[in-house]
Amino acid sequence: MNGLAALMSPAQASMALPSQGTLLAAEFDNLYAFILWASVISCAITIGGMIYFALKYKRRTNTDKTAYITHNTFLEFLWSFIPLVIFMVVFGWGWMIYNKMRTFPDNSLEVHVYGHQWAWDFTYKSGKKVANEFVVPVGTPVKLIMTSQDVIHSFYIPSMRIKQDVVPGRYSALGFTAEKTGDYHVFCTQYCGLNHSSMLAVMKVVSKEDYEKWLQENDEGLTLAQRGEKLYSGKSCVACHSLDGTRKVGPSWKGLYGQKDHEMEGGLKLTVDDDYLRESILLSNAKIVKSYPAGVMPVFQGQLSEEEVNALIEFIKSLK
Amino acid sequence: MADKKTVPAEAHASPHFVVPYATLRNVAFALLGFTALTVITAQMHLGWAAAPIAFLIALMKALLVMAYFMGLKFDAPLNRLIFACGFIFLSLLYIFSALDIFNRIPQLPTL
Amino acid sequence: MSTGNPAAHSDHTHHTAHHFRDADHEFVTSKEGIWLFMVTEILMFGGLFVGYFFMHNRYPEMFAEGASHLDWRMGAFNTVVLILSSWTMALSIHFIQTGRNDKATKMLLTTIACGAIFMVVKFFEYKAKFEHGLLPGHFFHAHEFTAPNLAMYFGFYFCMTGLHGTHVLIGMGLMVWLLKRNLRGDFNEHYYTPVEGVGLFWHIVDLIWIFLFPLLYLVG
Amino acid sequence: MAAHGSNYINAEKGLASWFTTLDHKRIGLMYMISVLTFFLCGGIAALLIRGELWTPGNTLFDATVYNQVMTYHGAIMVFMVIIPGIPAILGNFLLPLHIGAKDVAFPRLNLASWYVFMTGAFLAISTLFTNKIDTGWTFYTPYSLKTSTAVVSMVFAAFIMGMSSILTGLNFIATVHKMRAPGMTMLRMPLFVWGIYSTAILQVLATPVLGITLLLIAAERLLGVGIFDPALGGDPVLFQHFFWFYSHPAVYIMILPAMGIISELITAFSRKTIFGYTAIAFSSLGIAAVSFFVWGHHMFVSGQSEVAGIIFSFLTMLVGVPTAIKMFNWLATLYKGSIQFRSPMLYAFGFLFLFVIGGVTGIMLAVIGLDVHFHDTYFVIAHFHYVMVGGTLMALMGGFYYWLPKMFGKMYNEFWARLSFVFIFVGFNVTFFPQFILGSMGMPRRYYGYLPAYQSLNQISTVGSWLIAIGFLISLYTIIQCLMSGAPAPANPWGAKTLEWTIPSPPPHDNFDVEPIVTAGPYEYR
Repeated sequence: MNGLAALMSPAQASMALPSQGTLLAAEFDNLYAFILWASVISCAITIGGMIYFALKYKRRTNTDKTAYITHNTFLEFLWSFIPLVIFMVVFGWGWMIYNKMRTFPDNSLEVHVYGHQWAWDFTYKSGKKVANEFVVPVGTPVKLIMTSQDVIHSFYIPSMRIKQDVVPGRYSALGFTAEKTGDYHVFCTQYCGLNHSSMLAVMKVVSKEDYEKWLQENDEGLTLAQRGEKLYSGKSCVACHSLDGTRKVGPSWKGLYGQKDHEMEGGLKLTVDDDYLRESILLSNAKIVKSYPAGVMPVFQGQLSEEEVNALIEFIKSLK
Repeated sequence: MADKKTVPAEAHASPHFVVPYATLRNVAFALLGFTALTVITAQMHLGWAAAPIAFLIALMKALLVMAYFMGLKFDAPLNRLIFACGFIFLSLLYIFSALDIFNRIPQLPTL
Repeated sequence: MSTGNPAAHSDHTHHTAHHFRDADHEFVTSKEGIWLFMVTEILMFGGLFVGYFFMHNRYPEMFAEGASHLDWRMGAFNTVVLILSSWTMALSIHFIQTGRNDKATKMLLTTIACGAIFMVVKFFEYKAKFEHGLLPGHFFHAHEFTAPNLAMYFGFYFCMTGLHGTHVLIGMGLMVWLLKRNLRGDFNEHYYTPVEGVGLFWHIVDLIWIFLFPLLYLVG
Repeated sequence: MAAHGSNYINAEKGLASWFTTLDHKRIGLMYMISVLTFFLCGGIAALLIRGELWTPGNTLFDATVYNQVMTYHGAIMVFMVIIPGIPAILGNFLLPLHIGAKDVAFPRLNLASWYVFMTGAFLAISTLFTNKIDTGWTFYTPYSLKTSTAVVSMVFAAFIMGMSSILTGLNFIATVHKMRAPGMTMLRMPLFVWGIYSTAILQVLATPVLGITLLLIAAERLLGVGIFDPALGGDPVLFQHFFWFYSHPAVYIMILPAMGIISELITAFSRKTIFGYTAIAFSSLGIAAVSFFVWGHHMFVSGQSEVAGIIFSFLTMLVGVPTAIKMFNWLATLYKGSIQFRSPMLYAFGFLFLFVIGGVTGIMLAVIGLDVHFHDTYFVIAHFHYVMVGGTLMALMGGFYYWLPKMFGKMYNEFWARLSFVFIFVGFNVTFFPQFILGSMGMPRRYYGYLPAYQSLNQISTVGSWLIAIGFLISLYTIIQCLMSGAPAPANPWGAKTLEWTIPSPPPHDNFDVEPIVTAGPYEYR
C-alpha cells in the first residue's frame, strides 16, 4: 500500500503528490492543498446536505404534503456568486504559478532534448550526448529545449510538477531549478505508440562539482563491449530487447550470438553471426524473426557509426 | 431563443412568401457584376489590399445570395438566427485557434 | 388524416403527415429542419476554410505560387455558371409558388444543365492538373516549382473543390428527382417543400463557391 | 388504466415492422438494444484494461494488444455508447411524450439516423477484424498518420456516426421548436427536454467540425495533404484545436441530458416542485454555449501559446458556475420534500455524490498551473470517469429504472435494482478513487507498464472494476426478469406529473388519443 501510506504519512509530501524537487513544487502543493480543502468542504456541504435532507425528509406517508418553493433569488445569487469568487481566486493563483513555470532565466543551463519513439536523447552545449539518463546540477536554472523526431511526446518530471508536449517540427521548452540532489523519474505522457509506457528517463540532480566532472567524462578507457552496453540503453535498444531472455517487442539478446536454426518469417533458418547482427541493426526490416512484428524497429543505417555497430555486436556476444 | 408563442405554427399568418421575379433578376445581375468586379480588381495587382477587397466582394455576394435567393430576408426570424449560428460558431473556431496560433513564436519547420 | 391541401387530388397529392396539425405546420417545421442542416454544411466547409487560412498565413508564397498554376478564366466562368444556376433555382421555386409548373420544369432543367457545365469545366481543370503532375500530397510530381511544399496547396485545392464538386453532383441528383416529381404534378403553390430544401442546398453550393473562387484562383 | 388493448409494442407484429417503424418509441428501443450491446463490448474492453494493469508488466497480453484494447474502449464508449446513449434512447422515447406531441418532427429521418448509426458502428466494429487501430480515441496527429493500423476505416466510422448524431440533433431541435402541444410553452417543458434541447444544439453545431477533421485525417493518410503533418509543413496542434472544438462540447453532449434526467428523478421522488426551474433550464443553454470556447483546457501543455492557455483557463472557470447552480438547485429541491428511496432515486443520489467529486476535480484541472502536473495522468482519467460514468451512466441507469414501467408496462424487482446500484456505486468508487491518487503521484495515462510503486492502488482499482461488472450483470438480470415476468405497471407508478404519466403504460401507438392541452408547468406538486 505504498500509495496509501504516502497519503497518510505526514512526513511525506501530503496529498499523494511526488516529492518536491523545486521551490515551485512547494508553491504548487500549497495551491493544490487550498483547492483540495476547498473541495473537501464543498463536497461535505453538498453531499452532507444531500444525505441530511434525504434522511430528514424521508417519505412518511403516501400523502405527505411538500412545500411549494419555486425559487429564491437571493439564495441563487449567493450560490452562483460564491463559487465564482472561489473559481476566480484559484484561477488567478494558478495563473501566477503557471507564469513562474513558464519563465526561464537568461542564465539557464540549456539542454537540448530530442524525443523519438521510444527514447529521450539529451545534448549538452559541450557536445556531450546521452540518452534516457541525464544529469543536471543542483540549484541551477535549467532550460530544456525540446523537439521530436516523429510523433508528439510529452516530457514530464512529476517531482518538478512540470510537463510539456514535445512536438515534431517545432521547439517547446521547460524550465526548472532543482533544489535537491537525487534521481527523478521522467515520463512520456503523450501517447506515442507501442512502447509509450517504456519511454522513461532518469534525471540525476547532482552537485555542481559532480556535474562538471560528469561533463568531462567520455568513453575512453571503456572496452568495446562496455561501450556497446552504453549504446544499448542510449539508443533505446533496451525498450524492446531484454537481456535476461524475457520476450519484449523484439527478441531477447541473451544467448543470441551463435544461436543455430534461428528461424525467420518465411521459414529461413540461419546461424546468428556478425553479418546477420550487422544487417539486423542497420537494415532492421530485411529479415524478421519468426513470430515477431515487422516494421517496428527503426532503421539505424546512417544513425550509427561503424565503430558503434561493432561495439553493439561485441556487447551482444558478451551476453551468454 | 425560440419563440415563446403558444402555437408556433399559428404564430405566422402564412409561412409562405414569394420573392418577386424582378428582385431575383436584379440580384442575379448584381452577382454577375460583382464577379466581374472581383476579376478586374484581381488583374490590377493591388498588393496587400487584393485579398481584403476580394473577400469584401465575396461577402457582398454571399449576403445577396442569402438574403434573396435563400429568402432569409423574408423568412422567420428563428431561421435567420439558426443560419447565423453557423457563422457565429465557425468564427469561434477561427478566433480561438487564432488566439493560439498567432501568439506563438513563429517556428517554421525545416522543409 | 385530412389533407390541409386544397389543391386538386391526384395520386401523388401530398398528404400532411399525421403528426402535424396542418400543411403550414408541416412546412415551417420542415423548413427549420432544412436550415439546421444547412448550418452543418457551413460548419463542415468552414472547418476546411479555417485550416486553409492558417496554412495560407504560414506559407503565403507557396499559396501564391499554387494559385498561379490555376486558370482564373475557368474559375470565373464557373462562378458565372453557378450564379446563373442559383438564379434559375430560385426562379423554379418562384414559378411553382405562382402556379407555373411548366416554367419551373424549364428552370430546373437549366439548373441541372448549369451544374453539368460546371462539372465539365471542372473535369478539364482536373485533367490539366493531372497532366502537369499538380496532384495532392504524395502524388505530386510536377517539375519546375519553387515552394518545397507546393503539394499542400494542391491538397487543399483538391479537397476543397472535390468536396464542393461532390455537393454539386448530389445537388444535380436531387434536382433530377425534383424534376420527376414536378412532371408528375406533386408540387403546387401550397406544397413545394422538397423544392425549397434542394434550392437552399443548391444556394449553399453556390455560396461556398463564391468564397472558393477568390480564395483559390485570385488571391492564392 | 391497466395496459390493455393496443400499445406501441403490439400495434404491429413481426421483426420487419420494427426495422421499418417510424414510431419514435420503437426507434428509442432499437437504439437501446444497440447501445447496450456496444456498452457490453466497451465494458469488456474496460475489464481487460484493468486486468492487464494488475501487474506492472505483462499480465494478460502485450503492449500491442493493450493499446488496441485501450483505443476500442475509448472509441466504443465515446462514439457508440455515451454520445448516442441518453439522447437517442431516452430522448427518442420521451421527447415527444414530454411535450405532448405525436412524434418527433421528422420520423423518417429519425429511423434513417438509426440506420446511419448502425452503419458507422458496424464499420467501427469491423476494424476489429482487420488491422486493429491503436491511436487512442483521440486520433492525435502525427501518430494517427504514421501508424499502420486501420485509422481510415475508423475515422470514416466515426464520421458516419457523427452524421447520425447530427440528424438526431436537428430532429430534436425542430421537434422542441415546432411540435409542442397547445399550452406547452418553452418554460413549461420538463427539464429533461431542456437538457436534450441543449444537447441537440451542441450536436448540430459541433459535430460538423469533427466530420471535416476526420475527413482531413483520411485525406492526410490517403493523399498526404500535410495540414496536420509536421513532416509536410503542417501543424499537429491545429488538429488538436479542430478535434477539441468538437470533443469538448461532446463532453456536454454526454452530461447535459443526464442532468435533465436527474431533475426529473429528484422532483418525482421528492414529490416536490423543482427549485429554480428557470435557472436550471437556462444553465443548460449556458453550459452549452460556454462549452464552445473552453476547449483549449485540453491543450494546456500541448504547445499552444501561453496567452491562449490562460484565457482558456479563465473561460473554463465560467462553466463551473452554471454547473454549481444546478447542483445547489437540486439540493434545494430535496429540502422539505417527501423523499422516497426507490432505485431511480438511489441512482440520482449516486449521481449527485459522484458528480460533485467529478466537478471539483474538474476545477482543479481547469486551473492552468495545476493542470500542468495533472494533465495526461490518471487524475484526468479518474476525473472524467467520475463525470462520464458517475454522472452520465448513473443518470442513464436511474432513467432506465424510472421509465422502464412506461416503456414496457411492467414493474421490476426493487430489491435487485437496489442491489445493482450498491455494487455499481461502491465498485465505481473503489475503481476510480485510487486513480486520483495514482494521478497525483504522477502515473501517466495510456500506460501499459508502470512503476512497481503504483501496483497496490492499481490492484484496488482492478478489484473495483469487477464490482462494477457484477453490478451491471445484476441490472441486466433485473431488466430481463422485469420483461419476462414483471407485474403489470400502472400508468403512473411514481405519482409524477409530466405528460408521459398521463397515458397508459406502455403508451399507445399515437401517444395521446386526445391532444393534451397544457395549462401548468411540469412539476406541479401542490
